[in-house]
Amino acid sequence: MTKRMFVKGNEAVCWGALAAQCKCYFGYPITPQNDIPEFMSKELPKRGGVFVQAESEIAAANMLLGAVASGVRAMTSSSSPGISLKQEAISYMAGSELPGVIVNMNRGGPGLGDIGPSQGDYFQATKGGGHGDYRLLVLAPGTVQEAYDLTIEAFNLAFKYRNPVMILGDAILGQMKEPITPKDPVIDDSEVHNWCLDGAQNRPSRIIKSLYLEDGALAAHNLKLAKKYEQMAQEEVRFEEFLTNDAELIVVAYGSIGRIVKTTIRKLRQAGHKVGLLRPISLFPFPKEILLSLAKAGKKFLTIEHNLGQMVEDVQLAICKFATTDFYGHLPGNLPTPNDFEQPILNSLEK
Amino acid sequence: MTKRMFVKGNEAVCWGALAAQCKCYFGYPITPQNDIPEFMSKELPKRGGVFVQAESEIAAANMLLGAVASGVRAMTSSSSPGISLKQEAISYMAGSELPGVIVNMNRGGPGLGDIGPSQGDYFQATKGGGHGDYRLLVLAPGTVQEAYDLTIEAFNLAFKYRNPVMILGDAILGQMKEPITPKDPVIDDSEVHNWCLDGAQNRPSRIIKSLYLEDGALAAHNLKLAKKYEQMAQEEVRFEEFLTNDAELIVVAYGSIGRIVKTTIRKLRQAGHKVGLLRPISLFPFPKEILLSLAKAGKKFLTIEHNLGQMVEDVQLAICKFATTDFYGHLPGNLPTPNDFEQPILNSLEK
Amino acid sequence: MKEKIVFPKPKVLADSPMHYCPGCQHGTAHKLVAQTLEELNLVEKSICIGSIGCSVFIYNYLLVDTVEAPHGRAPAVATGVKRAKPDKIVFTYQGDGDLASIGLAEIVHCANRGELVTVIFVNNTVYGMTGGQMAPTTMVGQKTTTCPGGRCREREGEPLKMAEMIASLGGTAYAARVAVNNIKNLKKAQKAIANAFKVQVDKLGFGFVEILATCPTNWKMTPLQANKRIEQEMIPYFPLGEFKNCLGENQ
Amino acid sequence: MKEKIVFPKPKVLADSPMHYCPGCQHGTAHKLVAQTLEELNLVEKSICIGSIGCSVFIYNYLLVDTVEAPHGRAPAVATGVKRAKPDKIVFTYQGDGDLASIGLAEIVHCANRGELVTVIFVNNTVYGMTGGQMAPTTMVGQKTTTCPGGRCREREGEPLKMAEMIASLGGTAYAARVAVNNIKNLKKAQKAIANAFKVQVDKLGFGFVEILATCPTNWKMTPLQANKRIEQEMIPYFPLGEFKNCLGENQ
Amino acid sequence: MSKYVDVIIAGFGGQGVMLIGNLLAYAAMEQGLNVTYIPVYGPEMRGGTANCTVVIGEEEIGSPIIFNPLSLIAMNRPSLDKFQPRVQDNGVLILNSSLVEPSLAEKNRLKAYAIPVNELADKLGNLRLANMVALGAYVQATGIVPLQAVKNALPNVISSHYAHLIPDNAKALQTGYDYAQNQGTV
Amino acid sequence: MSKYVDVIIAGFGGQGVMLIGNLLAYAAMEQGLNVTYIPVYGPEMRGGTANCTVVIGEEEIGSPIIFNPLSLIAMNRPSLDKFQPRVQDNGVLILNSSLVEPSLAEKNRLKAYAIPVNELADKLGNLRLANMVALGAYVQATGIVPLQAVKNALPNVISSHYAHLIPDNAKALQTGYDYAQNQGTV
Amino acid sequence: MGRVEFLENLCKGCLLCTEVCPKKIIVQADRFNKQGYKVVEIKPENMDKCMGCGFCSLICPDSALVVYKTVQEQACA
Amino acid sequence: MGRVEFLENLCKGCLLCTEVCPKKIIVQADRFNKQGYKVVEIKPENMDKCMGCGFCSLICPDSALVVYKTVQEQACA
Ligand SMILES: Cc1ncc(C[n+]2csc(CCOP(=O)(O)OP(=O)(O)O)c2C)c(N)n1
Ligand SMILES: Cc1ncc(C[n+]2csc(CCOP(=O)(O)OP(=O)(O)O)c2C)c(N)n1
Ligand code: SF4
Ligand code: SF4
Ligand code: SF4
Ligand code: SF4
Ligand code: SF4
Ligand code: SF4
Ligand SMILES: [Mg+2]
Ligand SMILES: [Mg+2]
Repeated sequence: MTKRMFVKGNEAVCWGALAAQCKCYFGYPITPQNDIPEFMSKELPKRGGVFVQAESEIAAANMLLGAVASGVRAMTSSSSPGISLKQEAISYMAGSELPGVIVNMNRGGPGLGDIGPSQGDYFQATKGGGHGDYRLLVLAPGTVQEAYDLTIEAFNLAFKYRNPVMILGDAILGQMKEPITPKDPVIDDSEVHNWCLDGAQNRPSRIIKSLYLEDGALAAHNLKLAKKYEQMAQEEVRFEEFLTNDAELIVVAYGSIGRIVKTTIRKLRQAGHKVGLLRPISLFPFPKEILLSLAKAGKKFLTIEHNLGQMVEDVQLAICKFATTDFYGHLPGNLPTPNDFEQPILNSLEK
Repeated sequence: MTKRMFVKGNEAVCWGALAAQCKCYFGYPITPQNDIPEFMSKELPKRGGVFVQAESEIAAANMLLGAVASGVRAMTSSSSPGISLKQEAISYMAGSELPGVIVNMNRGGPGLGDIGPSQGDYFQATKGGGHGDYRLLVLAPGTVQEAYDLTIEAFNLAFKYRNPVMILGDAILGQMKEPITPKDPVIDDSEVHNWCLDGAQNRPSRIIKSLYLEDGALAAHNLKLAKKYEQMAQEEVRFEEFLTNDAELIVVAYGSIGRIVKTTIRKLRQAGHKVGLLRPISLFPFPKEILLSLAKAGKKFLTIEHNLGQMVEDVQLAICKFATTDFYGHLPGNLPTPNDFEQPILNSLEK
Repeated sequence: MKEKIVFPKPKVLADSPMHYCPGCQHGTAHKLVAQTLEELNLVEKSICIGSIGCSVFIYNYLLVDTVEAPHGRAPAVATGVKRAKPDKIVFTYQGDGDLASIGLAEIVHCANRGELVTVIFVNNTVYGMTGGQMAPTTMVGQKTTTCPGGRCREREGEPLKMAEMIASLGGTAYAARVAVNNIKNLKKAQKAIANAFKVQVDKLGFGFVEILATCPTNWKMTPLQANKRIEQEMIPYFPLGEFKNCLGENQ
Repeated sequence: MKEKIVFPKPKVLADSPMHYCPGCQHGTAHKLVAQTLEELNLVEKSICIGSIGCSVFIYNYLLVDTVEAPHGRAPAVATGVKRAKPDKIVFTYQGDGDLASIGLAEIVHCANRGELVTVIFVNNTVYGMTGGQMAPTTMVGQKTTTCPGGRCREREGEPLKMAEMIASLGGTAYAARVAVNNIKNLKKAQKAIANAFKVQVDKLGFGFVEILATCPTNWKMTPLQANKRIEQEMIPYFPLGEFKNCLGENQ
Repeated sequence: MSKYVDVIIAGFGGQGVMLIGNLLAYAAMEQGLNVTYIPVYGPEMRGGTANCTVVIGEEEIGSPIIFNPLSLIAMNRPSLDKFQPRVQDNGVLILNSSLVEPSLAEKNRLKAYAIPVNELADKLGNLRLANMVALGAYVQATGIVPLQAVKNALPNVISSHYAHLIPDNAKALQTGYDYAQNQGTV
Repeated sequence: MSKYVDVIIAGFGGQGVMLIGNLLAYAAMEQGLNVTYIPVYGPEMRGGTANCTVVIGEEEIGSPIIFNPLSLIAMNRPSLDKFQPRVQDNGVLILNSSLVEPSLAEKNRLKAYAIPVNELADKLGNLRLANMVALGAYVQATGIVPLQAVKNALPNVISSHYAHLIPDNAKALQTGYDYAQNQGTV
Repeated sequence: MGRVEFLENLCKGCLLCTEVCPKKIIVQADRFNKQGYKVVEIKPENMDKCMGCGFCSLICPDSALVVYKTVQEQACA
Repeated sequence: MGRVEFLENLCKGCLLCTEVCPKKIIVQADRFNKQGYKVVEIKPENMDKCMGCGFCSLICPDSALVVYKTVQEQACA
C-alpha cells in the first residue's frame, strides 16, 4: 500500500492536481484557500510546472483560459468573492469549450462576509454565476481523500468534455487534515492535439472563441453545449448513499455538511431512528434519479445546507410529484457540529 | 394628458431614472445598451447630475456602491458579460444593504456570444450570480412603458429595502421603440439621512460594510437579509395575467418573450384554442402563489423562455405537487417571432 | 526584363475582404503584423490572442492559431499561453478601450512581469466597435457619443500615454509608438513591430508597439481627413518613437 | 509652570487597542491621517473608503464615516462618493496588494481622471492580511509564502513604483512617497499627508501618498529589525520625496 | 375589426430605412394608435442590409417582431428576396423599381406597387429622399395614417441639423403618395 | 464497540495547541486509524485563543467538528471555561494546572487530570515544551495510541528547522505521560 | 518602371493611396464595386508614369492593389 | 522638561520608542500587560532626563504613550 499522507484539504487538491498532471497554476491569495497557491508556488516549479501569482482573480482565470487553450492541464483556485470575479472568464471558457479546473473553497457571504465555512455559493456554482446558458461540472468533496480523488477526476472530466469543472469545497474541507492515499492515475490526453493551439504547422489555423454572429450559429452552439450537459447527466452523476434502505427520512446534504450530518445520523440510528443520508457528490449533474426513486419509495426528505436554501430547490425539483423536502439551513457564520442537526432531523422524522 | 414620447427601451430606462431622481450614472459601453450611457452623458449633467464613464464594469459597479452609500440615487447598466463582471460588487451591495439599481440588457451567451436578445441570464439575476446568500429584486419589463415605470419602481424599491434592484431586459426591449407616457412620481427619501454617509457631524461615525467576523454576527446578518427577502415576497410580487380564466393551458413567459407570446396567444385564441399567459414581472420575488392557484385549478403549463430552460425551474417549484410544466426554449442567437411559439403551444395543449 | 511584386501581400493574410470601414487602419496594422511574422519566420509557431473590439474577427484575416480573450484580458490570456508553451510566439492585438481602460491592470502587470509576449496596441482614440464612445486615449476636446461636448480635462482627465507608461516598467524590453499615416511612418512602424517580436524571440522581455490609427467612422471624417488628424492632432500629443529598446544592449 | 501634551492623540482616533501586530506601522499611518483630518478641520466632512487588507477594521479606529470597498476597488468607490457628494472630503486607505495588484486599473484611472480624492497607500511589500504572500511591491529577493525562493526578477518582475507612476498622470495634483521609520521621515510624512488632502480641499486634483511601512509578522522580523529594513532595503529602491506637487503653483 | 398593420422596411445600410420606420411609427403614435418600432441588426456588423419592423394597431401590441408581415417596403433586391415570401397573402408590397425588376413582385398574391423611388427622388433634386418617396407610396397603399400626419411628424424624427430639409422631405412623401395613387398596383 | 475518541485542544495563540493536535492525529494515522484534524479559528484575527479538534476512530469519521467532545486539553482558563461544560460525562480532561486552578475541574463528572505543564516543561529546560507534556498526559489518560507512536510521529510534524529538538519533545511527552500515570485524576 | 493591378472587390475607396502616390496618378473611378464602394483606378494613359515605388500598396489598409516593378534581369543568373 | 505616561494596556512592546528616544531612557520592562505584551517603561530615576521632545509618542504605532512638556506660563494671558 502506498504510504498515506496527512494533509489539509487544500493540499489534497494540490496533490490531486499534480497527480492529474496539472502543469500550470494561476491564483490570487484569499482565505481560506491560501495553502493552494502557497503549495503550488513551492511544488510546481520543482516539477517543471508553472506557478504564477496573478494580479487578480480575473487575471488568474484568464491565464487559465490561455493555458488550457494551448492544451495544457491547468488550474485556478479562490474563495467566494474571488470566484465572483472569475464569472466572466468562466462563461468564456464554457462558451469556448475550454477545460479549465476551478476550485472554490466557499466562505461566508455575501460581500466580504467572513472567512469561515459556508455553502452560500451553491447556486453560483451550479446555475451559472456567469452570463448565458452554460453549466460547469461541479464536484463537491466531503473528505480530504475525496478532495484528492475528485481533483484528479476534475481534470479528466474537463478534458473529456472540454468544459470547465469546478471543485466546490468550503473552509472546513480546505482547512481540515485527514490521511489520504495517493494514486498514480493514467492520464489520456491523446485527443488534445486535435483542438489545442500550438501553432498552425502543416494544418489550417485554429480558432478558439465564443463569438457566434452568423445566422443560427449561436443557436447551434448552444444546442451543442446542451447536448454535452445532457451527456454529463447520463454519465457523470456521483453520490453517496448511507443507510437509505430502511430509512424513513432521507437527509440530503453535500460536502462538509454531508459528512457532519453523517455523524448525527449515526447517533440517531443508535437511538433507533430510521434516518439515512443521500450525499450528492456531483452537484451538476445533480443526482436526480436516485432521489426520485427514493421519493417513489415513499421516503420523507430533509435537505440540510450551510446556507439559507439553495440545493433544496434541486432536491425538490428531483422529487416533485412524489414528495416534498423539508429544509434546515445552518447559518453562514456559525460553525456546524453534528449536534446542530439532531433536532431538525427529529422534527422532520416526526412530521 | 402628458404628451407621449416615442423612445427606445434603453431610453425609457433613462427617462425613468431621471423621473426617479437618479443623480449619478456610472457605466461602460457594451452593446445592446449603449443608448443608456450615451443618453445619460448628455442629459444628466444638464440636470446637475453626474455621468462617469468608468474604466470597466467593475469600476462602474463600485462607483455605484460608493454613490448610493452616500445616500444618492444612482444607477449602472450593462449587458451580459459586463454584468458577470459586476457580480462581486453586487454581492457587496447586497451584503452592505445598499440600494443600487443595475440594468442588464441581456444578450446571447455564454462568453462573447452575440449581440442579439437572449434570456440566458435569468439564473444569474434571480439566484445570485455573486457569492453568498443574497437576492436582488429583479424586475423584467415587457414593454417600453414598463421599462420606464419599473425603473422608477426600481429606485423606490431599492431605497425601501436598502437592497440592490435589477432591471432585466434584453436586446429587444433595449432597441425597440414604443410610445411612453411620462410621470412625475413623488419621491420619498426621508429615511436616507438615517443611514447614509455624509460626514459624522454631531453624531457617531457610521460604517457601511459587509464583513461580520464576531461570533454569530454573520449568521444574524444573513437572517436579517432573509427577512427582507421574505418581506419582498409578501409585498412585491408583480405579474400580468392574460386570458387565464378559461384557459386550459397557461403559458409562462417573461419580458420580451412574454409579449411576443401574447401575439401568438391572440392568434391561437382566434382559432379557438383555450390558452392564456402568465407573465411574471417580478422575477424575484417570483409569482409563486398565482401559479399555484392556477395549478390547483387544473391548468396545464408551458414555460417559454429565450434560453435552454431556467425560469422553468421556478415555475415547476411553484406548481410542484399539482402540475408539471412543459418547456419550450427558443435558442439564443435566433430572433423570436410569434410564429415560433405556435407549434410548441399547440403541442402542449394537445398533451 | 522581369516583373516582381513590390511589397507582396503576406500569405498569412487571408484573401477575403475585411469587415473594417473604408480607410480603417486596423487593416494596415494587420498587414504589418502579418509581414513581420513572415519575415521573422514565426507564422507556424505563433499564437495570437484576439481581443474584443472592431478587430474581434482578426482570426478571419490573420491565419494563425488564435484564442479570443475576454474584453481587456488578452495580456492575461497571453501569459497563460506563453507560460504553458514557452517555445511558441505569443502576441496580443488590442484596441485602446480594451488595453488602456478595462484591461489596464492586465497590461501593466504583464509588462511588469516581463512576460515574453508581444503586444500590438491599436490606439484610435475611441471605442470603435461599440459605436464611438470615449476611450482613455480620447483627445481633450474630442467629441464622442459619451462625451458629447468633447472630452473635458477637468472631468475626464487627459489621454493616457500607454507607450510611455509601459516603457517605464522593469519587465519591458521594447516599447514604441508608431503611426501608419504616411510612408515614412509606415516604414518605422514595420521596424518597431519587428523589434517588438524580436525581444520575444531573444527572450529579452516584454515587447510593445502602440499604433496610432484612424477610425474614420466614429471620428465622423473621411478616411483622408482622419489620416490628416493623425499628423495634426494625435502625433503632437502622442509623440512617435522608441521609448525603450533593449535589443541594442544584446545585439 | 504648566504641562501640555506633546503631540496629543487625535480625538478622531478611538481609544481602544488596535488589532495590528506589534510594531505594525498601519497604526502609525492611522495616527498621521487622524492628525491631518483634525489639523485641517476635516473630520466632520470626511468619508473614508476602507479597503480589504489588515486595515479592514480602520472604521473601528478612525472614527469617520466609512464604507468598505471590495478588494482593490476603493478608488472607484471613492469616485462614486465624491461625485455624489462633491462637498465632502473623500479618501481611501489601501494596502499594496489592494492598490497595486488587483486594483491597479482603478487607482490609475481615478488619478488620471483627476478625481478630487486623497489616497493613503500603505506599502509594506507584502499581503499582510492573508498571511504574507508576494505583492507587486515585494522586493527582488524577498521571500514570501508564494515566492518561497525569493522574488525573482525574471519570473515575477520588479517591484512597482506606484508614487512615480501616479505622479506621471495628468490628473494627479500631489504624489509623494514617505516613510515613518524615524522622526525626520515622520515629520515629512505628516506634511505629505496634509498636502495630499490640501489638493483635494483646493480642488487641484488627485492626492496620493505612499507610506513605506513595516509588516514585522510577515517579514519574520522583530519590529526593530523591520524598521531598519525600511531604511536599508526599501528606501534605496523606493526613494522618498515629492514626485508631484501642484500646491506650489497655486499657493 | 380594429385597425392593425405591420410592415418590414428593408434595404441597404445607407438607404434610410430606419428613418422612415421611425417616421411612420411616430406619425401613427400621434394619431393615438399603439405602435412599436424595432430595428433588426443582422449578423453583419458594418455595411450590409438593414431592416426594421413597425407594428401599428388600435389594440395593445404584442410582438414587435413579425415573421409574416402584412406589408413590406423593399428598397433593394436582397430585401425582396428575403422578405417577400414571408408577406401574408393579400399583403402590400412597395418595391423600389429603380433597383429591382418589378416583375419579381408576386403580384398575384400581393398588392404590389412598383415605385421608381430613386428616379423620383433624383427628380426632386436629392437621391437621399428615396426613402420618403417609398414611405409616401406606402401610406397611400395602406391608408394606415393620413399623409399629413406623416408630414407633421417629420420634425420629430429629423435631427435639428437637417431641419431645413423638412419641406423637401414632405415633398418627397407627397411624390410617392401621388405616384402610388396614379399608377396603382402592378 | 470500536475504538473512538475525539478531543478539543485549546489554549493561547503561542502555546502550540495546533502542533500537538497534528502530532496526535499523525500518530493515530500511523496506527492505521482513521483520523481528522481541524484548526478552528475564532473571529479573532491575530493573538487570542486557538483550538483544534482531533477525531480518531476505527470506523470512518463523519464530523471533524465536535460540539460535545469526549475529551479536552485545556491549556488556559478561557479554554476551560468555554469547553469544559461541553465535554461529555465521563470524558477526559487534561488541565494545565500551571495556569488554571485545578479546583475548577468538574471532577465529579469528568476524569480530570491536573498537570502543571509549564512547571514540568520549565524543569525540562524549555517552557515551549508545555504542549508536549500535556499531550503525553493525554495519551496516558486515554490510551488511544501508544506513547511510542506519538514519539515516532514527531519528525513528521516538527519542521526540519527544529529537528534537533525532537529528543527534547519526546522527553516532554514522556514526562507528561509519567506525571499523569503517577498522579492520576484529581 | 512599375504597374499597378487593382483588386477592385477589395477596394473600399478610402483614397489613401491617391495621396501617397508621388506621381498622383491614382484617382477615384466612376465605378462602384459589388460592395458598393467607389473604387480607384489609374487611367491607362497614366500607367506608365508609375515608378513601382509601392507606396500605394504599403498604405492600402485592404491590400487592394498589387504593384509590379520591372527588374533588370541579371546577365548570369 | 518632560514626562511620559504609559498607557500600558495599549502597548505592544514593539520597542520602536526605545530607539528614537534621544535620551535612551525608555526600556523594556519585566511586566506583561493583559494582552500578553511585554511593555516598556522609564525607570523613575530616569524620568527627569526626559526632554519632552515627543519623539517616542510620534513613532508609537499604538498611541501607547503620552508625553507632557513643562511650559513657561505667559506673564499676561
Ligand atoms: C466585458 C465587456 N465589456 C464591454 C464590452 C463591449 N465592447 C466590445 S468592444 C469594446 C471597445 C472597443 O474599443 P477598442 O478596444 O478601442 O477597440 P476598437 O473597436 O476601437 O478597435 C467594448 C467596450 C464587451 N464585449 N465585454
Ligand atoms: C476579491 C478578493 N480577493 C482576495 C481577497 C483576499 N485578500 C484580503 S486582503 C488581501 C491583500 C492584503 O494585502 P495588502 O493590500 O497589501 O494589505 P496589508 O494587509 O498588507 O495591509 C487579499 C488578497 C479578498 N478579500 N477579495
Ligand atoms: S468603427 Fe472605426 S475602428 Fe471600427 S472598423 Fe470602422 S473605422 Fe475601423
Ligand atoms: S500582518 Fe503585517 S500588516 Fe498585518 S497587522 Fe501584522 S504586521 Fe501589520
Ligand atoms: S488605399 Fe486601397 S482601399 Fe483605399 S482607395 Fe486605394 S486601393 Fe482602395
Ligand atoms: S507604385 Fe508608386 S508610383 Fe506607382 S501608383 Fe503606386 S504609389 Fe504611385
Ligand atoms: S519625550 Fe523624548 S526624551 Fe522624553 S522619553 Fe520620549 S523620546 Fe525620550
Ligand atoms: S512604541 Fe508604543 S507600542 Fe511600541 S513599545 Fe513603545 S510604547 Fe509600546
Ligand atoms: Mg479603439
Ligand atoms: Mg501590504
